[in-house]
Amino acid sequence: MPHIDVELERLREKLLEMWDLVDYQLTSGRDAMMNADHELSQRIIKLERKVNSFDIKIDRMCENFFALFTPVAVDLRAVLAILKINTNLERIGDTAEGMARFVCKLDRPFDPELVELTKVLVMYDEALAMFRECRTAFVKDDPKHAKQIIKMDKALNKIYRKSDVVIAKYLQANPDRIPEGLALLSIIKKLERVGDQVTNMAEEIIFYREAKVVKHRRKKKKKE
Amino acid sequence: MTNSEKNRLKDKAFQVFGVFCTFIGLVVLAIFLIDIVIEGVARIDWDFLTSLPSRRAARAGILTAWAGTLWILVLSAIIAFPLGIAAGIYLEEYAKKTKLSNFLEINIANLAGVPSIIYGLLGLELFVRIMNLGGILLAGALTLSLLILPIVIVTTREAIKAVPRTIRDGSFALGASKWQTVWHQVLPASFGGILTGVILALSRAVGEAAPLIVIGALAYVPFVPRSPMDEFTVLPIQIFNWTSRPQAAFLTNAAAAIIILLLITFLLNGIAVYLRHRQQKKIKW
Amino acid sequence: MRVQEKIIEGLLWLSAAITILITVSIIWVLLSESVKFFSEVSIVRFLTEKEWTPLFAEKKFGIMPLVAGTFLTTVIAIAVALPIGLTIAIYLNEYAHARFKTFIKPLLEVLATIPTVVYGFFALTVVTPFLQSFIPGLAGFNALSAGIVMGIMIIPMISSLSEDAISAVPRSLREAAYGMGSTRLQTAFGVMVPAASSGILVSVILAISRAVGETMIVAIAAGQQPRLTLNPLVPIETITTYIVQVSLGDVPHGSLEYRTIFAAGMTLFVFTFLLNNLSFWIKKKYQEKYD
Amino acid sequence: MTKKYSKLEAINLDAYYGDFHALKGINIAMEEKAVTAFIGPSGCGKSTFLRTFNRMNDYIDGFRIEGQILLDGRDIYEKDIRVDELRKEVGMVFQKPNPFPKSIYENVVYGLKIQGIKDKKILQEACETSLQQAAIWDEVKDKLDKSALALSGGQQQRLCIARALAIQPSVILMDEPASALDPISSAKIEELIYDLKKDYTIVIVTHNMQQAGRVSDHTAFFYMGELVEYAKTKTMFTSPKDTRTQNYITGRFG
Repeated sequence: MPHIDVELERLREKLLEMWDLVDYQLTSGRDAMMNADHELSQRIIKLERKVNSFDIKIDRMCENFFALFTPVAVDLRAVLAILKINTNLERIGDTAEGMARFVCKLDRPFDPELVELTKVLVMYDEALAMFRECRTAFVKDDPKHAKQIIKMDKALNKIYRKSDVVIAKYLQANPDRIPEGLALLSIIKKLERVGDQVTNMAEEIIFYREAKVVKHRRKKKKKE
Repeated sequence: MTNSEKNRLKDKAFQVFGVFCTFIGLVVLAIFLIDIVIEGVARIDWDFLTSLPSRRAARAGILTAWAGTLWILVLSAIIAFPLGIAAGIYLEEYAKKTKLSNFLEINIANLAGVPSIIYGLLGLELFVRIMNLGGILLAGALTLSLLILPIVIVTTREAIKAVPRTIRDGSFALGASKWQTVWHQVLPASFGGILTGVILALSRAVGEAAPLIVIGALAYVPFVPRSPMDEFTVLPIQIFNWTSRPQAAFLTNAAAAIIILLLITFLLNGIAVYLRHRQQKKIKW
Repeated sequence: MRVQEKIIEGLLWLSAAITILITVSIIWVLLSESVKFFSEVSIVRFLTEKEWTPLFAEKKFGIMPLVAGTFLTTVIAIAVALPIGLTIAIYLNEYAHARFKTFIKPLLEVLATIPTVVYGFFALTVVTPFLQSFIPGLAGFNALSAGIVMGIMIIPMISSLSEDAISAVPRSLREAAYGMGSTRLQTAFGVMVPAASSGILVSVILAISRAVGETMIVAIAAGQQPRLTLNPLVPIETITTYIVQVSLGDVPHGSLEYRTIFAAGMTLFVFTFLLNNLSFWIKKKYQEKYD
Repeated sequence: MTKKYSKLEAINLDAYYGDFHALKGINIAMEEKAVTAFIGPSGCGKSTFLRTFNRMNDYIDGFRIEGQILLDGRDIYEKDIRVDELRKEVGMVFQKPNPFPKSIYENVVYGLKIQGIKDKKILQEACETSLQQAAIWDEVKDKLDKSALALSGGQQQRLCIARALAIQPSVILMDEPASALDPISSAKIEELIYDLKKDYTIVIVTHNMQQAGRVSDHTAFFYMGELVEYAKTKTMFTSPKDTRTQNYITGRFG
């Protein structure tokens, strides 16, 4: 295998390691949320440091790769994509940490009725699915797969858009649960962010494989 | 007529004159060759090639002359080439840019310009008198060797110079010594060029008469030389001798002998040209 | 192995050094015999007497007739070879196609490879009778036909050396001349020839040196009668011819006659040596100019 | 971190061509089984420096050095060092492919033959091994007796590398080994260098900065006969310390 491919592979592997780490943060975040598990949340928060060091490491590796290999064409796009996916992953990690901090403040699990009303679990599962599918798309270098992921984001947005009305209604009925409701609203917002970030990552995969810029396109269509 | 038209006319005129000059030498040469062939070719037969010289033109042959020429060729080659090639190698591969090597170069250029008859005088004094050899083949070959030595040296140097520096570097870098590099790389690579020069030098030696006359090669040698210590004559001397006689029959003999001499000369030159051509084709650095 | 290398280098050095030995021998041989000659014949007589008759009963030792003969044949040869050779050089460089050039150059070289004894035969049996048909006073042996044939022989020498010199002139010069609207002829004589003049001069000097030392043509066609003349129509004798003439005869070693050929050889050697070194000197200066 | 073994070292090295001071007080230590690249503008002394390691400069009139060059800790300019032995240890590959005008086989075994090795079997084995190491075996195995000059430029250069490997050196010096080649051949040579560093200490001079980046572990920047900066290639290419290095590798040389 050519030297440049060896180096590129190392870079991808490093990114996937980070991916797994963030995956763990997200997945455990769901359990922690459902069970109001403070201990698990603390662990997620601590992992953030590790994710950050991955972020720096991968940034440095990309910098070296640019400096030493002066990549062009597909190699150039690959490294650019890795660099951006790295940033997005780090942010998803941040988001997971943020959710965990909310969980830490809970003294009991969310009211199942509220959970049911807001469809937060559905949203969480959808976000997790997107995140994992995106990893698969990256591993397989599959832009079609990545395009489907972008579509999945719509479901998240739908739930997110309804969530404030749903929660407001619920809080009117249950004023004693205001902190709980607000925490959930924040978590839903964060999950929406995760969806957006995964969408960005998918767009990077498309850019890397097909050299097409797909981001910001949907917004244009909307304007039309 | 304008100035520019005049200029163009002059230009054309010179072009015609150029073609004329280029061909005049060749035309004269052609006339001459045809003349010689017409005069001499009928005289060439087996007897002419295998007869001893004679006072009677019709019975005279060139056996001793061409045998002598052959002897001289081989002997001069044996003497001059090792010396000349070795000297060429030294000057091109070993000599540092010192005053001495500079002097050596000027000296060789000078030797190349010394008239052949002076070499004759050198041979006469050095080989015939001092070494007391007399006018024998060995003395003649030694004299001609000295004569062609500068040519061999110069062409050897040219051929060696054509071998790129990188080949030597490649060899040195593999741990080869100077001589190993010369022997295994430089000489094989320049062999064609050296051989070409060597053959051209030989063709020069074949045509030389003056130095051999001076050292006392005889025109009339009634036997074929059997060893380097025998007396001898060569084709050019035989031709000179016949040309200086008043009888027309001897001129015919001379023309016939010239055909043989030219054949030998052209053959040698042809081989040289062929080798050079092949060499150029074979190796493109 | 190191010792072996040293031995080989030593042997190679020795081969190169032999060339110096040759030069030394030439000078020594010529000098030692000449010195003996000049101890019997004063150098003043040698240079001023107007006759050269060392083989006669009444001996005279004036080298001038031989020098005159040599000079005469050389001048005729150069007069033939220089215009033709230079024209060929210019023509091949400025006018001829590259393919014609590669075809014609080896053919011209053939002229230089023909043995001189053959040229002598040519001069005597073809050129002289031909010239006699319209120059009534022409003797059977004469400087004219020998000189002309010698000239033909040295054409390739002048043409190829001059051509090298002309093609060594930087392209930019030629392009500058064409750029100003010069014809090829004007470019050749106005720019190229002057720029290459030293190289052309070198070729002419070397050609002169060659002509001075040429032996067999003059020995066959120019005669063996030393006379102080510049008339090309009568028999003369050159230095080289004299040496051949004596060598063909039976002159005892150690006699004054024997030594005359070394004195004559010395004269010849001095001429060619000076000419050759003059050409080297010019060549060296010329190279420095363009490097 | 333990200090890695220094295969080649230069200590206070000065070199002169006659009056010209070509190298000025160079101090450098090169790691074993790694690739060190020398970069710098033309005439900065990098090639001269490279050629001091196998004493290729010895033949240049007026060349002399002061200071020391150590190979495995031993000064190669000491009196009792034999140059031919040194060059068996330190192979060299040149800028222009310079195969000898002989067969491919003869090219590869030349170094062994001049050492006096005559055994056909040894020669043939060495030939195959080094051609394989140089990643050219598959291309030439059927035409070992054909002239090396018939190969393409890139193949010729790999043949020259095979030729250098055949005498089993521990160090290989490369003087712009890919500069005369097309990009594809050039890339092959780079890959080869990358593979070879597992077994050899490689020093490469290059004009091509990207190449230095791709193949080398350490880079030394030379300017006007001085060693300006010597560092890990990553460091040098991302954050050079000296402004001259910065200007050179960014192509802003004034």
